[in-house]
Amino acid sequence: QQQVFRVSAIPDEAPTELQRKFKPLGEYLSQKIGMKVEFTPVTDYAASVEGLINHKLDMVWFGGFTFVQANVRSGGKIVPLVQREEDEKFRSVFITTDKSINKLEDLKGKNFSFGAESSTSGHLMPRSFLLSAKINPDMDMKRVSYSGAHDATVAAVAGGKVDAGALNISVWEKLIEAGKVDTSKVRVFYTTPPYYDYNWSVRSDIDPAVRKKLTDAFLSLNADTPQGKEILQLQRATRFIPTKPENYKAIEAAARNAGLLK
Amino acid sequence: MPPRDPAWRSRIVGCIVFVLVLWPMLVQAEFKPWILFDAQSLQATGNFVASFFPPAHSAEFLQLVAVSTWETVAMATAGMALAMLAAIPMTLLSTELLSISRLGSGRVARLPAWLRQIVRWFLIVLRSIPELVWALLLVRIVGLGPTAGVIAIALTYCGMLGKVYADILESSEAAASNALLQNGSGRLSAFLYGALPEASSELLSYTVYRWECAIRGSIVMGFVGAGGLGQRMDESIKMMAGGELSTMLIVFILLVAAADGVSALLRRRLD
Amino acid sequence: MTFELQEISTRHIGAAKNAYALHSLSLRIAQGEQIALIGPSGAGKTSLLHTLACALKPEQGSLRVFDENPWAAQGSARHALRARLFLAPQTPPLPPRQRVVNAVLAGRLPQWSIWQAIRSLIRPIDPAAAYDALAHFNLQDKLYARVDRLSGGERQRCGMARALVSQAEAFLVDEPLSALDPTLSVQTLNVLQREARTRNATLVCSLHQVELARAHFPRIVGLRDGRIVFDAASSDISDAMIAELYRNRQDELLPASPDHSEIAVAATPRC
Amino acid sequence: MTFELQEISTRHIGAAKNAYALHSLSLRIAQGEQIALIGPSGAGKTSLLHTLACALKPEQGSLRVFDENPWAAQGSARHALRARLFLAPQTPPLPPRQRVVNAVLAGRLPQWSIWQAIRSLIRPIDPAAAYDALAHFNLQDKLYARVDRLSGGERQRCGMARALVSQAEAFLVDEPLSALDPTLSVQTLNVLQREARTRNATLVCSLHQVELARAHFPRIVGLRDGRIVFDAASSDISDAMIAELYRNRQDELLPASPDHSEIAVAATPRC
Amino acid sequence: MKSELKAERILPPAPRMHWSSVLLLIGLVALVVASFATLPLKWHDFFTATAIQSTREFLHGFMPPELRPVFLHKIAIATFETFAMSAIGTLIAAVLGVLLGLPASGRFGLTARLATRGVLNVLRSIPELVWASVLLIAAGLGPFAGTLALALHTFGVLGRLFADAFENCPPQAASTLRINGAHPVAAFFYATLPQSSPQLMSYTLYRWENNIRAAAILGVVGAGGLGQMLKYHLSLFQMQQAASVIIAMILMVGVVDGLSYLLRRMMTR
Ligand SMILES: Nc1ncnc2c1ncn2[C@@H]1O[C@H](COP(=O)(O)OP(=O)(O)OP(=O)(O)O)[C@@H](O)[C@H]1O
Ligand SMILES: Nc1ncnc2c1ncn2[C@@H]1O[C@H](COP(=O)(O)OP(=O)(O)OP(=O)(O)O)[C@@H](O)[C@H]1O
Ligand SMILES: [Mg+2]
Ligand SMILES: [Mg+2]
Repeated sequence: QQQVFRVSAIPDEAPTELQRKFKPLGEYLSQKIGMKVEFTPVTDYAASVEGLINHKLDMVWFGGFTFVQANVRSGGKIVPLVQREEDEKFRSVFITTDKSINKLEDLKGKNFSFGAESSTSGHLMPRSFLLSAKINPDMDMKRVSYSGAHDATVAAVAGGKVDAGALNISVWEKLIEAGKVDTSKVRVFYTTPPYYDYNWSVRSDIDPAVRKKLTDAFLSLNADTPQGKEILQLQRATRFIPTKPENYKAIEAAARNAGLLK
Repeated sequence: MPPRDPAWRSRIVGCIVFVLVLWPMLVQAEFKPWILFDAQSLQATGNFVASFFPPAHSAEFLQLVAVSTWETVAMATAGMALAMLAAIPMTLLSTELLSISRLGSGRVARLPAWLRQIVRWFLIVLRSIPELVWALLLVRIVGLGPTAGVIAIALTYCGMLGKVYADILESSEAAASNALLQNGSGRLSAFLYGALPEASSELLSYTVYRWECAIRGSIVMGFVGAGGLGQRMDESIKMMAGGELSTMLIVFILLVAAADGVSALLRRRLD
Repeated sequence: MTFELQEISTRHIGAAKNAYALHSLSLRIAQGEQIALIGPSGAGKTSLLHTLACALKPEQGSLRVFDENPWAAQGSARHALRARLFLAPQTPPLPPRQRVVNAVLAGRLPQWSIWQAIRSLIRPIDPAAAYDALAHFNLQDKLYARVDRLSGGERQRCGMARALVSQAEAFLVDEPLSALDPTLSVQTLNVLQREARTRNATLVCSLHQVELARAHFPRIVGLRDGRIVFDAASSDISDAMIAELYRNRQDELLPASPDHSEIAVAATPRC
Repeated sequence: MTFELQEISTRHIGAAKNAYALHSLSLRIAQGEQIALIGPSGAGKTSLLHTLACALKPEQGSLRVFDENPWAAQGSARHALRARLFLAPQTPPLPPRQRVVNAVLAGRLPQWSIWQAIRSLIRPIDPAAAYDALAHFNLQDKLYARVDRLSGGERQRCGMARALVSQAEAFLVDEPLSALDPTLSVQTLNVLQREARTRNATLVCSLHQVELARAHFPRIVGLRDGRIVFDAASSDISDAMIAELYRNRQDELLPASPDHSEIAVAATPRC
Repeated sequence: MKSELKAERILPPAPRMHWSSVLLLIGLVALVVASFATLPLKWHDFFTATAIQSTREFLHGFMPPELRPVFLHKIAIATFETFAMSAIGTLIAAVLGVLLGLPASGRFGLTARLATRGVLNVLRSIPELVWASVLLIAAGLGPFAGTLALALHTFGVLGRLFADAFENCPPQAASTLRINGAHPVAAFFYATLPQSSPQLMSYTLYRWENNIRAAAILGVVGAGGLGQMLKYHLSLFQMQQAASVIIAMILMVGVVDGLSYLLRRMMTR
C-alpha cells in the first residue's frame, strides 16, 4: 500500500503560485484520506499528463483540454472527479490595447498571442471560436506566439509586444482585482460563450475507497468553516461539484475540429 | 621574385560565397539593428530593467532562493558526474588522435572508422534530442522530481562533453601522443602520457564551464518538476517579476564567478 | 635482417602529389648493426627514420621489418612490431607540465598494462630505472622536475633516457646531439652505442656531426634529396664524398645573386 | 654599449628558491660586437640570452641595454627597447599551420601597426622581403608552405630568416645551427654575421660547435653553471680552456660507477 | 657492476602534493558526494520491466514520422529560420568573443582581464530566455529579438571559452614575438590565433549546435523555427509530427558536427 499521494497541476499559472494555492488544500486532503499528500509543480503541461497516465502521479488539476488529452492517451482510463462550480460555465477573454481592434475579424494580419499550447482557455477554445468566426490563426494572422501562461499573455499585450491575446477569464479577473493591469489601456473586446473547463482528475484504477474519500472531501468543502473558506478562496471557487467525462465531449469535439487532437 | 600567393584566389572566392550565403539568412532573421535605438523601445526597455531594482530580498524569498540554489548545484553536480563517467570512454573511442591504424598512412582503418562514426552519431543524438523529449520520457519512467532532472542532465551533457572533449584532444598538439603511439604503446597509455598532459588545462576549463551551464540551464528541470533556480527564474519571467529576477541573476553571477574562480584555481594547480 | 627496404618511395600526407620525400630507396640493415645517417637539411633523414619506424607508410616499394611486412600485416601485428622499435624524434615530444620521471618511464608503456600505466602516473612504478637512465646523461637531479623547466639540452637527454628505459630491439634516433655540447655529444653517443651493443639492438642514428659519425659508426649512409648517395663503411668514405654530399644546391643552378654564390663558395664543411 | 651587466643573478619563475640560472655575472658588449656564447648544456646560455633580451628579469644586479635600464623604465619604454633587440629562441616556436611567409614577416611586427599586421595575414604585405630572407638560406621554395610541413633544419632556417627581416640593432641567437648540416651551418653563420656587420648590429650567438665559434667569432664567452668561466678573444682561447669548460661534472665528484668515468674520459670534444 | 650501481643510488625524494591541492580535491569529491546524498534519487525505477515497456511505448508513439509534403514544407521553412537565427547569433558572438577574449586572457594586464571577465561573466550568467524577454521589449516580436538574445548570451560564453583557450595555449610562440617587441595584439594574431584556431572554431561550431537547440526556448518571443514547432506538437501529443521535427534537428546538428569535423581536419592536417 502506497504511503504518499502525489498531486500535480497544469502550469497555467506560475508554479510557485500553484504551490502556494495548494498548501492548505493538501493539508486538508491529507487529513481526510489519511495519506501524506505531496505536490510537485511542473512547468510543462505534457509532463503532468504523462505523469498521471504512467502512475507517477495520482491526481492532477487538469484543464478541459488536458483532461481530454489524458483521457484519449490513456484509452479512457482517466476520470474527472470534481470541478468548481465556475468551471461549468468557463469563458475566455480576448484583450487588446489596439483601438482598431473591436471584433474577432479585426485580428486578421495582426500579431496574436495564445497562452500555452495545451491550455483550454488560453488556446483551444479561443482558437475554436476564432475558427467559427472564419479566422484561421495560422494563415490569417501575421504572427502567432504562445506565451506559455495567462499572466504572460496579459504582460505581452500590455507591453505592446503583441496586438491582442486570449486568456482565461478567471485569471483576468484576478489581475484586475489585484490592480496588476491598467484597464484604461488594456481592454476586453470579446468574451467567449461558456464551456466546461478545469477539474481534478484521477486514474480509474485508483483504490475506490480513496476515490470516494477524495470526492467527499472536495464536496464537503464550504465557505462557512474557516479552513473551507481559505481553501475555496485560494482556489477561486464558490464550491466544488461532481463532474463526469461526458461534460468534456464538447471540448473534445472542438479540439478535433481545430486539429489539435487526432 | 617571389611566386604569387597561391591562397589569395581561394580567399576572395571564399569571401564572396560567405556574403552570398549570409544575405538570405539576414533577411530571414529580420536583422534590423536600428530598431533597437528608437526612443520608444529604449524607454520600454529602461522601464523593464528599472523594475529589476531593488532586487527582491524578503527573508522568505531569500530562503527559497537558497534552497533552490543548493538543489540546482546538487543536481548539476550529480548530473555532471554521471555525464563525465559516460562521456570519457566515448571520447576515448571517438578521438582520431588516439587511433593506431591512422599511423603511417593518415587514414583510419574501416572498422574503427565505422565504430567512431557510430559513437559520434550516438553523441549527436544524445545532445540534439530536445530537453522536453527527455523530460517526457523520464517522467514516464521515474516520475517527477530530481531523479529525472539528474538523468536528463547526464544524458544531454554526456553528448556534449563527449564531443567537446574529443575536439579538444583532436586540436591539441599531437607530437607527444604520436611519439608514444609510434613506439608501440596502447591508445589509453598514449592518452594518459601524451594527450592528457597536453590538453589537461583546456579539458578542465571546459568541464567547469559545463558544470556552470548545468546550473544555469535548468529548463529541463522545470519540465520534470525538479525545481531549482532555473525553474524559479522561468516563473519570474512569466510573471515579469523584475525584482525576483534580478535577485536570481545575482545568484547566477555569483555562482558563475565562483565556478570561474575554481577553474582558475584548478588550472593553476596543474601548472 | 632488422630492416629491408626495396625501392621505397615515401610521401608525406600533406605534401604535393609528386613531392616524394624518399625516392626508390633500397637499404638493408642487419640486427645489431650501427648506422649513421647523414645528409643535408631536407634530405629525408627524418622521413627515412619514420618509414623504418612504421610511422610513415611507403607509397611504393617493399618494406620488411624484423622479417615481416608491417603494412601487409594486421593493424595489431604492426603495432606489436612498433613496440620492438624505438623512434626518438628530432624535437623531443614531451608534453609540458609532465614530470621528467613520467616522461622517461613512458618508454615502458608498450610493456605496461593500462593499470600499471595509471598507477605509475599516481606514483611512478620504477623511478629507479628512470633514475639510472637519466644518470647515464648526468640528468639524475632532474628526476622530479617538470619537462618544460628543462634547458634545451636537458630536454633532449630526457628523450634519450626514455630510449634506454624502453625494451626495444632497434633504436631509430633522429639527431640526438643537436642541442648537446661536444662532451655530452660523445657521451650520449657512447651510451647509446653501448646500450645497443649489450642488447644486440640495431641503432640507426641521423646526425649532422660528420666527424662524430665517421669516428663512431662503422657504416654510414649518405642521403640527399630523398636518395641514397653512398652507403659505405666509414673507413671508405672520403672527404670528397662528404663535400659532394653537402654541396650547396645553389652551386648546381645559376647563382641567384652574386651574394649567394659567394656564400656557397665559403660554405665548405669545417666541422 | 649595447649590453652592460653587473653582478646579474637570474632565477626562472618556476625554479626553486636558490636555483639561480645565472650567478652574479658581469659582461659588457659594445655595439657591433660579435660574440659567441659557449658552454655545456644547462650552463645558462639560454637564460643569459633571455636576460639580455629583457625577457627574464634579473633578481639582482644591474642591467643596461642600449644605455638604458629596462627594468627601471616604464613598461612601454621597455617594450620599445625590445623592438630594437631580436631574440631567436633555441627551438623556433613557430605555430603549426602558419605559412612560412607569415612566420618570416612576423619579424617586422614591431615596426608594423596592428592594422598592417592584420592586413598582412590576409595578404602578405612584403612577400619579396620574406623571399629574399629565405633565399639567403636556400629556402625560397618554401615561401608559401606550412611551417609544420618543414623538416627540422628548414624550420630552424625559417626562424633565422625572421631575424633578417627584422630591423633589430642586436641579434640574440640561441643555437642557430643545432639542426643544420655543416655546410648550411657555415652559410647561416656567414649570413648572420654579414647582416650584423652591414647594420652595425650586435650579434650574440650561443653555439655548441666550438670550432665554428673559434673560427668565426672574434670574442668568445664561456659559461658554466651560470658563471662566466672565460671571456676572451678567440685567439687567446686554448684547447685546455675548452676542455676545462666542457669537463664532465662526473669527474668532479666521485664517479658514480666505473661506467661513467670511462665515458667521461672518452668524452673529449672532437668536433 | 649493476648491483654496485644500485647500492650507491640515492633517489631524490618524490615531491609531495601541496596541501591546498589535496584540500581542493577533497572539496570537489565532497561536493559530488553531498550532491548525490542530499537529492532524493530513485535509481531502482530504471531497472524495472515497466521502465523498458514504457520506453518502448513512448518511442513507438513517434513511429512513423509525419512525412506529408505540406508538413515537410513547414519543417523546411522552420529549419531555415532556426538555421538563420542560430548562425547569425553565433557569428556575431564569435566575432565579439575573439575581440573581448583578447583582454580577458590577460593580454592587456590584470585589470583589463578582471574587468572583461566580469563583463563576460554577467553576459553569460543571464540565460537566453531572460535576454529574450528584455530584448523583446526593445526589438519587438520576431526572430531578430531571438537572434540578439542568442548572440548576447553566446558572446559571454564564447568570450570566456576563447579567453581560456588563449590562456591554455602554449605560450612560447607568442612570447617570442613579444620579447622581440611586437605589440601584444600583433603577437596574438601571429602566434596565439593560429595555434588555437582549431579550438576556437570547434567551440564556435559547437555553440552553433547549442544555439540550434536553444532557439527552441525562444518560441516565446515569436522567434519560432523548429523549437516552437516541437513544443507545439509535443504539447498536443502529436508525436509523429514531433518525430519529424526531432529528426530535422538531429540532422541539422549532425551537419554542423560534420562541418566542424571537416574544418578541423583541414586545419590540423
Ligand atoms: N623555465 C625554467 N624553469 C626553471 N628552471 C629552468 C627553466 N629553464 C631553464 N631552467 C634551468 O636553468 C638552468 C640553465 O638553463 P638554460 O636553459 O639557460 O641552459 P642552456 O645553457 O641554454 O642549456 P642548453 O645548452 O641545454 O640549452 C638549467 O639548470 C635549467 O634546468
Ligand atoms: N609533414 C610534412 N608534410 C609535407 N612535407 C614534409 C613534411 N615533413 C617533411 N617534409 C618535406 O620532406 C622533405 C624531407 O624532410 P625530412 O624531415 O625527412 O628532412 P631531414 O633530412 O630530416 O632534414 P633536417 O635535417 O632539416 O631535419 C623536406 O623537403 C620537407 O620539406
Ligand atoms: Mg629531420
Ligand atoms: Mg639553451
